[in-house]
Amino acid sequence: MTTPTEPYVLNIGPQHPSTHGVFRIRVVMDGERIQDIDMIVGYLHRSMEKLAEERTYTQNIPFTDRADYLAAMSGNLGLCLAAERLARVEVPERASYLRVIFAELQRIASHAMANGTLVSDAGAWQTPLLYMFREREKILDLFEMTCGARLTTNYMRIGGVAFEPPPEFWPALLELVDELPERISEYEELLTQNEIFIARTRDIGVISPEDAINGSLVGPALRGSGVPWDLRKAEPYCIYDRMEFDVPIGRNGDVYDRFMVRLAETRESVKIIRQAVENIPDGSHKTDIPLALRPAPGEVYGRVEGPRGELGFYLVSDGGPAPYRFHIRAPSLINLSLLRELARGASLSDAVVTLGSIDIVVGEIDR
Amino acid sequence: MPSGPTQIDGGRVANALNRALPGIATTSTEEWVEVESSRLEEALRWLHDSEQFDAAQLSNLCAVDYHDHFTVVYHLQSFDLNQQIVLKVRVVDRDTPTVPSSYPVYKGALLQEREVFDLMGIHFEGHPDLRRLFLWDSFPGHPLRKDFLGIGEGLTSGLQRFPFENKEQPDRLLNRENIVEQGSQETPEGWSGVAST
Amino acid sequence: MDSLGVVIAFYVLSAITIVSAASIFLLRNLVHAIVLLVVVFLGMAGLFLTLSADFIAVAQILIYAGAISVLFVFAVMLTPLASRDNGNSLYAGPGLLLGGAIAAIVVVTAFDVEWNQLTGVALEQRSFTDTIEVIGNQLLGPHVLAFEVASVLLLFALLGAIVLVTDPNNEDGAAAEEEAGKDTAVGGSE
Amino acid sequence: MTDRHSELPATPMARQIIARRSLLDAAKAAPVSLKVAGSIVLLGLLLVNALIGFIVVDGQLDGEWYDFRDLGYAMERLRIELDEVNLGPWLSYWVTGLIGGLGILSFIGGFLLIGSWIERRLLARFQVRMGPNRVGPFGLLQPIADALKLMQKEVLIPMGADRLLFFLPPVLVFVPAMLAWGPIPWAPGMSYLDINVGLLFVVSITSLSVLAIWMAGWSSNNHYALLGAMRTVAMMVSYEIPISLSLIVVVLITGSLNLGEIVAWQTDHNVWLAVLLPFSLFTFFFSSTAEINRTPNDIAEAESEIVAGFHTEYSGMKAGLFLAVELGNALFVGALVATFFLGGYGLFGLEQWIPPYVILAAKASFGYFVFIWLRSTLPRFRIDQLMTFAWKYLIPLSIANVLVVAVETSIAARWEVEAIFIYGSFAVVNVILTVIAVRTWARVAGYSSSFERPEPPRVAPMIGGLKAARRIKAGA
Repeated sequence: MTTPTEPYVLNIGPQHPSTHGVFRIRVVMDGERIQDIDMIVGYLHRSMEKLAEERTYTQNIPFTDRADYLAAMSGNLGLCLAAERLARVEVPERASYLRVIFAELQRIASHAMANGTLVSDAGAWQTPLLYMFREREKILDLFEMTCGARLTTNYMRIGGVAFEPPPEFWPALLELVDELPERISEYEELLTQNEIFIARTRDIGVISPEDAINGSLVGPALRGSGVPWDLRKAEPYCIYDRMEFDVPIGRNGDVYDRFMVRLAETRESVKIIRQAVENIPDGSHKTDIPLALRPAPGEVYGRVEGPRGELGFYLVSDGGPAPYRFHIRAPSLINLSLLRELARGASLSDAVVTLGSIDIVVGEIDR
Repeated sequence: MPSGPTQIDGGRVANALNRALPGIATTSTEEWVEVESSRLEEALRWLHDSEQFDAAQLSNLCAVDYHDHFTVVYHLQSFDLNQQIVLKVRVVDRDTPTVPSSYPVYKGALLQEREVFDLMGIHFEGHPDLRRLFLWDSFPGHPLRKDFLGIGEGLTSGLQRFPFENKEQPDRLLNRENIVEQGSQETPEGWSGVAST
Repeated sequence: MDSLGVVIAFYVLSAITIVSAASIFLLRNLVHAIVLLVVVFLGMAGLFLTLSADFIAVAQILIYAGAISVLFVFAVMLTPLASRDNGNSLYAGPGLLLGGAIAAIVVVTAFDVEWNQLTGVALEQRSFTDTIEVIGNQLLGPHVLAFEVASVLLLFALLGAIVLVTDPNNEDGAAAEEEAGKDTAVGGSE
Repeated sequence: MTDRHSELPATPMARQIIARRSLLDAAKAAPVSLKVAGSIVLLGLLLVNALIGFIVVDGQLDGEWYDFRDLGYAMERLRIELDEVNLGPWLSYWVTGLIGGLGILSFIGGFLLIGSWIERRLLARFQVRMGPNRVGPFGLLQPIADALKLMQKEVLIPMGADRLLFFLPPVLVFVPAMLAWGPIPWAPGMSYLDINVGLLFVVSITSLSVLAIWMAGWSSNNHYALLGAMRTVAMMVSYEIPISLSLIVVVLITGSLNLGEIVAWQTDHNVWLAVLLPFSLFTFFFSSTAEINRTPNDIAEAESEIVAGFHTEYSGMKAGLFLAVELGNALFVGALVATFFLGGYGLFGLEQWIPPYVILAAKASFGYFVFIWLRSTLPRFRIDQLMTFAWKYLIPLSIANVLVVAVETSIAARWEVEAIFIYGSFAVVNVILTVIAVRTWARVAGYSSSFERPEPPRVAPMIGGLKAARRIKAGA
C-alpha cells in the first residue's frame, strides 16, 4: 500500500543560503525526494560578451575579474594568454612566473572557498568555512599588496603583468607557503575523518567517468570522477611544463571525492608556488604592446585550468582593436549540465550538497 | 599552423570525415573544418566514436555572427589522444537559423545550446528543452547578434578605432615610461561614438 | 471537592473541554480541529488533576496531547488538500448513534457508582505522594494479566501496521526501502 | 600572526586585527590606583567569603530561613508566616508561587540575555574570529541591541497564512519551555514543583512543543516552513522514545520519578548516574539535540537546505521568541542532564560550601557549552539517516539497556554487600557492555569500515581520458 502524495514546488533561491549567489532552482518535490528540477539563471547577467565587442582587449580584462569573481587571476590569465596567442605577443619569463604564482594562489583561495561552503552546506555551521577563510584572507592580503585589489584584481596584462610585487610581498609569500601544508593537514584531520561528513558525502551525487566526459564536466568535478585530465599537464601554458606536481583524481566520483580532490590540489598548488618562487628569474615583468592591440584577423581558443576547470576564451579578431567575438567558456555553467540528472530522485539535503560540490560561481554562470 | 598547441589540422579531419561520410565536410583550413549543417549530428557521432579522433567531450560551443551568416563553433576535445578539433557549421538563414542539436551525442551541450539560442537566436533541432537561459522569455531579440537593437543603416556594434589612440602614430607603445602627452590623443568629444563599417 | 479553587477549576476546565469538543465537529478546517482536540486533551488532564490523579493527568498529556495528536497531524498532512475538509456528513447518523450510546453508558455508570467512598477524607488521604506506587503495585500485582494482554495487543497492533504498509507486490517500495537503508547515517552496507 | 606580520601590517584589515585589545591587555593597561582599589575589593570579598564559610561550616545556617544555600527554607518560613495571617490558605499559596515563578523566570530571562552573547562569542572563538565586541564592554550589550532591533521590526504575516494559527505558535512554544523548568530541584528543599511524577511531567510538557512547531510551519503557507515543521514532528516523535527509554533506566536505578529524589539518590550514594549509565547519558543527550534542534540534528532548521525551517516566515520579535526558546531549551536540557546524570545540585559535599543552585546552574551551563561546541564542530545529519539512527540503533539498544539495568537493580535489591561494591561493579559492567553492544550492533546493522577510513585520492600517473581512467582504476 503506497500513500498517494502530492508533489509540490519548492523555490530555492534566488536568495538562499546554499545557492552561493543569485541562482534559482525550482524543485518539484515529493516529500523529501526531488522529482524534477529546473534551473533558472540569469539574475547576474551583465552581457559581458556583448560589451566586450566594443572594448579593446586590455579593456576586457576587468570583465574576467567579474565573471568568476572568486578566481579573478585565473580569468585574467586565460584572457591574456588567448589574446597573446592571437596577437603573437611574447611574454617575458619573469611575467610567466608571476602569473603562475598568482594563478596558483588564486586556486588555493578558490578551493578554500569551495570546500568551506561545501562543508557549510553539509551543515557544519561555518566553522570549516571560516577556518579556510583564514588562509584565503592571507592570500587576498598578498593580492592587495601587489595590485591594490583583493577580489577583482585586474592584475595581468597582455604581454605580462601590471605591477612588480612590492619587496614585502616575497617574505610574506614564503611564510604563507611554509604554513599552508600544515593548515591543509589540519583540514584533513578536521573533516576527512568526520563520521557525519563522510556519511553525508560518500556515495552521494556519483558521476561516472563516462557521464562526466560526455556531460562536459571539467576541473575537479571531472577529476573527482577519476579522469586524469589537467590542462596544466596536458597543454602546459606559461611555465607549467617546468613544474613538478601531481594530478590527484578521485575513486568513486562522489561528493567526497570532489572535496578531497580539491583539498589535494591545494597541496599541489603550494608545491608549484614554492618551485616558482625558487626559480623566478630577474627581468622585466611585461613587454610593450600597442595601446590598441590590433591582432591580425583570425580566431583563437585559449584555455587555462582555472579552479573550476577549463576556462576557455574564444576570440575572433577582424583586425580591429576590439574582438569581433568574445566568448567565455564558463566551467561553472557547463558543469551544471548534469545537475538535473543528479538531483532527480535524490533528497533535498543530498542535492544541496551535490550542488555545493560542483562549485558554481554565479558571476561566471551568468556573465 | 593551428593556433592551439594541441589543435589538429582541419584538413586532416576533413579528409577523414569525407572518406567515412562522403561530402560532409564542405570547407577546411588548417585550423578548422566546416561541415554541412544538416549532417552535423552524423559528423559529431562519427568523430565521437572514431578511434582516430576520439572526440570524447564537447568542450565548447558558441556561435559567431558574420553579418551575412552565422557560424556555430564546436570545440571537441579528445582526452586520451590529447587533441582538439574545431568544427564549424554555417547557417545562412537569419530569420530562423536552425542547426541540429548535438545533445544526442554530447549531454554537455544542454546548457550551451540554450545559451546560444538565448543570445544568438539559433534554434537547435532536437534539443530536449530549448528555452532562453539568461534572459526572460519575452525579451525582444537576441543581443549577441551584430544587428541587435538596429543601431542604424550600415552601422554595427564593434570598435573600429580606439578613441584615445594617436591618429598620427597608431602603433605607439603602451608602457609605464611612455606617459601620454597632452593633446597627442583624440578626445572623447572628437570621437563619433559609433564605428562605421 | 472542598476547596473553592478546585470547584472553580472544575467548571472552567469543563467549559473549555466541552466547548472545544463541540467546536471540533462544527469547524470545517481540519487543522483547527486538531488544535482544538489538543485543547480538549489538556482540559481533560486538568480535570484529572482536580481529582488528585496526577499520574493519569501527566499520562494524558504525554500520550494524548503529545503523541495521539501527532498521529492526527500525520493523518491530516497525508490527506490530499482537496479532501481536507471537515464537512463530510456521511457518518453523522451512525456517529450520533454511537456517541449517544457511549454517553448513555457514561451517565448510567456515573449514577451507578458509589462516588462517596472516594471523596472527602478518603480523597485527602490518597495524597499525591503515593499514586504511582499504588498504580504500579496494582498493575503488576492483581491486574498483571490484563496488563500483559494489553501489551501483547499493542505489539500486534504494531506488527499489523507494519504488515499493512509493506506491499509485497510493490518492488519499488522494497527497493526504495533498501536504498534508504543503504544511505543510512552509519550504515551503508557495501 | 607572526612577528614579521605584526611589524609590517600590510593591509588595513591586518592592522585592524592587530589593534584589537583583549581583556588581559585592558587589565594590564589600567592605572596603578585602579589596580590597588581592585585588589582591595577582591581581598574584602575573599574575607567576607571566609566569614560566610565559617558560619556555614559552623552549622549555624542549617535549616534557618536565612540559609542562603537553600532558598526553600526562606519560602517555607514565609508560608508559615502568611498562614498565620488568617486570610485563608490561598494567600500563602499565591505569594510563594509567584515568588518562585518569578525567580525561575528571571533566571531564564537573564540567561537568555547573556546566553546569546556567550554563544556568539564562543562560536566566534571556535571559528577564529572575534564575535560581537562593539556594543558595550566586550559586546555584552549586544543581546539587548538585538532584542531592541527585533522588537522594532515589522511583524509580517504572509499572504494566505492562517492568521490565528500563525499568531499562536511563538506563545505556545514559549509556555512549555518555561513550564518544564518547574520540577527541577535547585537545592534539597528548593524545587518549584516538587511533584511525584516530576520526570513524567518534564517529558510530557516538552512533548507539547511539537504541536506549536507544527502549527507554525503549517500556518506560514510556505513550503520551507512546512517541510521544516514536518521534519521536526517526525524527528521529535521518533526521538521521544529513546529519551523515555533512557529515563526509565534512571527511574529503575533510583526507584523514583521525583527529580529531587533522583538527585538525592546520587548524593547519598556519592555517585553520578553518568558513570553507572553511560549509554543512557549518550542516548539522552543525542536525542535531546534532536528534540531541541541543535547540531548535529538541526535538520528542522537546516539553513543550507530549508532556510530557517518552521520559522522561516516569522519576523521581528516572533522570530526572536523562537530563537529565545531554542536557547532556553538548550540550557534546560543541560539542566536535565545535570539533574539525571551529573548529580544535580550535588558536588560531593561541596554543596555545603557553594550554594547548590549555583552548582546546578554551572552544570547546566556546561551542558549548554557542549551544545555550542557541537554546533561549531559537527556537520548535520540527513533526515533519513537521523530516523534510521533512532529506530534502528538507539531504540533497540535502549531496550536492551533497560533489560540490563533491570537485572542489575534486582541484583542490587537482593545482594547485601556494600553499596560501593555493587555500584562500582555495575559501573564497570555497564561501561564494558555499552562499548561491546554498540560495536556489535553497528556491525549487525551494516556498518562498514569503509566509512571509517575512506581512501584519499589517487595520484594520476598519466594524463588521459576514459581509457586512462579505466587503466588507473584497474591498476590500483
